[in-house]
Amino acid sequence: MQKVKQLIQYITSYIAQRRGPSRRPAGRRNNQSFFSVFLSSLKSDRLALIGVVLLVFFIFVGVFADSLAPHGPRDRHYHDEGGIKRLESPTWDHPFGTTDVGRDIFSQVILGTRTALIVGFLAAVLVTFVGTVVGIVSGYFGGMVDTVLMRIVDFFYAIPFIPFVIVLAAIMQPSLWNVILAVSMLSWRTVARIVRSQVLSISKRPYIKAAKVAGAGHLRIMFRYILPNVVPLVLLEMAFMVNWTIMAEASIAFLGFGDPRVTSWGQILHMNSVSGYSRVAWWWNVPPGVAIILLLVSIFFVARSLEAVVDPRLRKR
Amino acid sequence: MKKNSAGMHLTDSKRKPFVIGYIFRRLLIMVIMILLVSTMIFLLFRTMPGDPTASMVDPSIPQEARQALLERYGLHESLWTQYKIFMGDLLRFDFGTSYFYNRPVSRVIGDRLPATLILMLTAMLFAYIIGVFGGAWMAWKRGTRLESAGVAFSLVFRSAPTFWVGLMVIMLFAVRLGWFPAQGMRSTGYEGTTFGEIFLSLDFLRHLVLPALTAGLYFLATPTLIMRNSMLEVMSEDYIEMAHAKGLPERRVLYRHAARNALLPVVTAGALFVGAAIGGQVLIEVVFSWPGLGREIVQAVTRSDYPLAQGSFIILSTVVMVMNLIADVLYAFLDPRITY
Amino acid sequence: MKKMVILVVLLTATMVVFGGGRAEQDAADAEMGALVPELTLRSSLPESNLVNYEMAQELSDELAKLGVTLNAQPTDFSVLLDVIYGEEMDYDAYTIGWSGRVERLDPDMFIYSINHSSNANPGGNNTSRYVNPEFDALADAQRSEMDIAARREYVWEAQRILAEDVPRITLYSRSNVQTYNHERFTGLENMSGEGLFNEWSPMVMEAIGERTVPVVASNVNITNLNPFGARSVYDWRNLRLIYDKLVRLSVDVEPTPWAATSWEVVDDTTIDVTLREGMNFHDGRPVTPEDVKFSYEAFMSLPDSYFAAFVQPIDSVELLGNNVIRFNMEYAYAPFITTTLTQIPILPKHIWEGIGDYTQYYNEHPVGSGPFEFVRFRNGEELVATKYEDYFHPVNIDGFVFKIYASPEGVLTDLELGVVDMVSYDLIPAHINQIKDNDGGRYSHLTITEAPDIGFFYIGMNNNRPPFNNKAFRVALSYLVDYDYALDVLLDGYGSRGGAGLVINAANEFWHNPEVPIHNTYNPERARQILAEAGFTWDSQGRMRMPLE
Amino acid sequence: MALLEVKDLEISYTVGTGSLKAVDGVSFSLNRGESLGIVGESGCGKTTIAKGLMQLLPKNGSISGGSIILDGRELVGLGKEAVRRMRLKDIAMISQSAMNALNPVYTIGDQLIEGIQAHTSMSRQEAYRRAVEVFEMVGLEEKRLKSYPHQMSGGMKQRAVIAMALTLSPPLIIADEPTTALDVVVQDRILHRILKIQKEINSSMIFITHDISVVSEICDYIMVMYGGKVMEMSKTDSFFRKPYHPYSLGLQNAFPIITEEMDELISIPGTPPNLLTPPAGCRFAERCPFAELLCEQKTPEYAEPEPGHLMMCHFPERVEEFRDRSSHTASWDLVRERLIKRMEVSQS
Repeated sequence: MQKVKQLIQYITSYIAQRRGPSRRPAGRRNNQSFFSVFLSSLKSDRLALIGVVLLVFFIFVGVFADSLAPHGPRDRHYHDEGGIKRLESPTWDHPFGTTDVGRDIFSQVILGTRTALIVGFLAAVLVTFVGTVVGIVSGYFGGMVDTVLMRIVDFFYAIPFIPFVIVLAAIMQPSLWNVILAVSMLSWRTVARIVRSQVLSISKRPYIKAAKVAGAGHLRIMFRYILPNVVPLVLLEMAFMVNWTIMAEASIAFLGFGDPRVTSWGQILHMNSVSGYSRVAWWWNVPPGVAIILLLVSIFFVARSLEAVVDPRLRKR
Repeated sequence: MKKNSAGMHLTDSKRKPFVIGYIFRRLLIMVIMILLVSTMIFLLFRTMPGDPTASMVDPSIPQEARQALLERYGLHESLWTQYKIFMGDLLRFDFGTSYFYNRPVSRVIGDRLPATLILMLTAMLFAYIIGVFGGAWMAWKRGTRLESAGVAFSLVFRSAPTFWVGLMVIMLFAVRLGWFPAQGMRSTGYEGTTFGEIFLSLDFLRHLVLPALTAGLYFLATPTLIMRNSMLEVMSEDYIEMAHAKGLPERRVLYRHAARNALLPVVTAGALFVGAAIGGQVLIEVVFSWPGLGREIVQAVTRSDYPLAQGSFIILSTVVMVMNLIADVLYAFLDPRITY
Repeated sequence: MKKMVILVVLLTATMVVFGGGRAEQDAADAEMGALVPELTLRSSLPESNLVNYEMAQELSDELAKLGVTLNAQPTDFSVLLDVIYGEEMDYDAYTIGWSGRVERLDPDMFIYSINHSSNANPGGNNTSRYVNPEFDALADAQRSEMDIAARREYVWEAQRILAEDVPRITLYSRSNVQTYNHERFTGLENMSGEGLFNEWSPMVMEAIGERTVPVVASNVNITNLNPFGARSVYDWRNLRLIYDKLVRLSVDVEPTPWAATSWEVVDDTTIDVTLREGMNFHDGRPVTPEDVKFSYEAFMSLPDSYFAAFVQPIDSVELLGNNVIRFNMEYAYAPFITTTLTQIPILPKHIWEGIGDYTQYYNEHPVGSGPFEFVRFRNGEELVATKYEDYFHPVNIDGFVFKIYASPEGVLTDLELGVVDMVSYDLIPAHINQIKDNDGGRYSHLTITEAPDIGFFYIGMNNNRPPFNNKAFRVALSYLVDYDYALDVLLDGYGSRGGAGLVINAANEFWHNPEVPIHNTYNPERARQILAEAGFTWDSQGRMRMPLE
Repeated sequence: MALLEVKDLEISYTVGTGSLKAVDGVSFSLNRGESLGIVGESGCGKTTIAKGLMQLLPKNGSISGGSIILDGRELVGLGKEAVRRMRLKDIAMISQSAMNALNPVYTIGDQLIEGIQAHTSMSRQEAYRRAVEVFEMVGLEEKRLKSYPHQMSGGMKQRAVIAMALTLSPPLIIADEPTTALDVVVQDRILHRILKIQKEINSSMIFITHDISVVSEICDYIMVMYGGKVMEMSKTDSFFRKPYHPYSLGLQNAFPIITEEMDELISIPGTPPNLLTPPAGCRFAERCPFAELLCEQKTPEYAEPEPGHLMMCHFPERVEEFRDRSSHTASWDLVRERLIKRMEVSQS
């Protein structure tokens, strides 16, 4: 009996030695290290730093859009002598110039920032919520539940995205909610799949088995023990979903299925294209286009850095 | 294993006896999925406001005439009856007749689908060739400025709306430089009628360049970044060290051993990406006046041309599923560990 | 983690600010009239009609200043039609337009069809639900009056009543501004309501350079090659060059004998037409009176065809021999020659008689007797036609290619690149300006043509519902529309001015009544005054209230 | 003359801001046909030596000093191409994890033949025949050449990896824990096969393991490493008869030699030192039950208590006392208490 004990002691100390200093704390402490690792990785990853700075800038602009935008999105501006300032290239008064009917593009782009953030964020929250729940339930229970849920996921994988949004937009009144709804309906599939595979590997870990043996309920195990471990991954997916939604909103608006009364970057581009001045007024389509690129790129850069934090194998950069 | 043209011969020829059975099973699931997608799309269209006659007839037409139209298209029947007819026809591969074209939907789609597929496949091919080699190269160069530049480049194009890039590309390459045609799929009055004449001619290829480039640049980030990550992962594998220890030349290790294995997740990701890609074609088709199915869907939906919109939607779904299947089979060919 | 929390909080806060509405209590000012109800104006989507969309938004802003809530809701065209033609008649206001097709030069459409109370029922064209017995009498009278001068009197008087009652507010008319490459082609005719790609240009235009087959650009797809299935003007622009017609409207919009050499009005309800001899279809078979009879009867048998309204008055078609075809009418129908005879295509009976349901036939290769012979159609790409060598009238070009684009933007690109020789649709103001500006000589090869249009775009109001059932309200509204903004800014001057109750504009010289005073100035003060005079009041919160009964 | 002559070898890694010497002043030599066992805990530098010999160090690692002379040729500073030619042909490696050392997408045969063809001008047929030969040597059937790695058991894969190392009959074979992943029975069979083949083709072998008992069975010499330095080196029989270094004594406790009767297993408490900030004195001092103040201040010199038996300790003469005390659990418990106390001090 004594020998067995010693053997166990040996094995555990041996394993501890083998894992060496690189071992990571399991369980809840993950989250803490997650953000500190992310912050420290900013120092070495210049792209991520650029991303964070840009993102903070956009969030600032989005939150204070009302105060930052000098004019209303539909205000028409007149010359002192009375004529409308039509298609004027950038000036101090109108940093991004004016539209064909004298509207201030700068204000529109600023207000569009808020729309982009709200749409992106809302859809991302919805998507990650549904996807995570389905993923955890499917991965945790397995068996029949898993099979059924995964077939549903397969079903949603077979639906082409933009056509689906168009159909939705046609069924309902054109509005931002269509985009949010459509993205949510079709994109949770990805999150669910990724979370599920993560949960499958987590459920095999000893502390989950220990919790089960200790008599913890399903809900408790899922939320207390499994969820914290998928959070980093889910955050990452959420970042991609934000991008996906913003891009979808712009695309739908460009195709004319958006809500023309909401000022969004896609809508600015759409009005530019509808007006017919897209090749004349570069100041009308370059700012919203560049804004989309910069916001999405910043999120990608940050997400990429998150990814390295989530997946230590990528951290060796 | 015919696919493995790299000069490897020592294989077990009976390695994949179940592939046929597997494909058959997948096809069966696919059929069920198509039926489900069809049901969903059928119901969606019936809940749409505006009946199709509204956009079909001149407003100055009397109400009785509209009623006659509804009856001609069977739209006066109950939902359930309509559904039974729709599904019955579908099982006979009959998508019905387009309200607008007065033509079997299958023929309208048949005219348009090849253009969409060829554009998409070219763009994917472009993105995957550049992405796979570029991603491998970036993994090799990791930590350098070149790598950061590569990452930034691919992500910028993933972040740029394709329609916007398309407009820019047209302005630059077609209008300013005049290198390529800007609109359409072939020159005005181009005579060719057979598949080869249409899709293999120089004229077609010239028209293909700009839209394929635009779409390809958007697709690029997926294969590039996955390949890069996957390469980094694979390069820390023991068998890569082993390959080095065998004294193999570096390039052989990189491409024969590392890249070959790193390719696997790229293939999977590609399959899942097809669904997004084929829908996104619509924007490219609009910007470049490409006569593809995407534009047709947009029109059919706005005009409530149910049969055409349903048919196109179902066909696109099927394409997505077939692509997924192809990717899975391809994956199995690339990875001998997979058995069905 | 902290950062994420802050982000969540901030964004949620933004959403609350963004989405939160103000719920104010109704402090009912008891002795005042009822509140003016909240209104919905269904406008065009910006991409289908930017001007309508803008004007609707502007009207919404103007009414808000007067304490009336009007939601300008952009609505898809087919949905809009469904709403305004639907059984329920459930709508307040909308924007839409009537295109100025050549046959609408005849006043019947714009006087009778869209204003007569008999059409104010569901599905009828009187979507303003305008009812005025005095007006109805005039509209009926002009319809059956075969004497043109007498008929004009009725029409003029009818216009006066409309201008007073203001059943709708006309916003503007858009000019037909189009363009063609004058380095390649010359001699094109620009027709009002039709533009360059009309029935005449392809026959009379001449090639200057080597290219003898013009490329005509369209931004709308052709859907149908079947004359019974064709539903849009875009389909007809091509079909009418392939299929011939008995009468054509000349450039000056005079009925001109064409496939018919002459016609004779025997009495109010009988018209005899003589068919030209020696004509052949493209397949070589002769054109006979039987073909004409067949064609008209075929259209008469279809209540829902594009031309249903035109053949509706016909009772029967008889062959009198000697190439004479007699049309027996159910009632006197003044526009018969200018609309019916100029619209119905002559179809080859030998091809069509075997086909069961005409509307369901795809007609892959149309065979007609018109000046151009069909070659091929590639959906979404192009329709190609070649000159019909055997035609009785000279044609100077060797054919045409009708090339389809996904957007006007694409057409402009190809205009600049010299791919396109002429357009078949009205250029948008932005493109007109760009071509006129001719930056760096890029558009030197293009000539801009302009013709006024007799069609018009308007704000429709449901005259059955408050507050639009109040005439003063409608009149006041007509002072809230900035007609200058529509014409000078949004249309860049390429059009003509609208006005309250205007249906027949000055471009239709013969029928337009120049003596009717039309309100067509923006004057919000006057609007407020009119409303006050009519008994509208404003409560303590500045909301407008209906007059007390 | 010795086949392999390693002198004052130093291998450093750059980690984050600093650099650490994973191998610090290691010297040894090996004659043809002889075998050397290197033992020590994980992170002691034994695998780094193997990688250094193969020049397979990761990107942040480099040979920072000393020399490696194989068959009269200096390997340190050799050009890339020369290094490539040397691998497999002059030094072959049997890698630690046979499970993952084979590329999953190619057949075993292809991977063998590829190696042969990279160094010889053999045709494919000839290379194939050679592959069959080495497969026979390791006891695998010819048809296994057509298998993919996932179709074989762990033992078979390990044998395939061994076969790969043998294909060109290299003068030096490095076996880096070749049997860790296998179960005990298979381990034993494979060890003996390696030994047999090594004798057959008369190549030298460096055998790296953490299992001291294995070395006693198959190696001529043994080298005990700790914290990047050699603690003790001698002929195997001399070492097992009379180990000198306290660390060796601890190791022997942890891996009882089957032939000897032992009551209990005693492990060495604590973990190896962090080489980024190496201790000033003896590297083992912290965990040594016999450490004194001197040990923590001054790095000991090598002593040679018997001819050919090197050790690094300040007190070679107290060996008898150490041997006695080390077999009692109490001595090691003392260390454990010391460590715990220190940890408490540093935390408070």
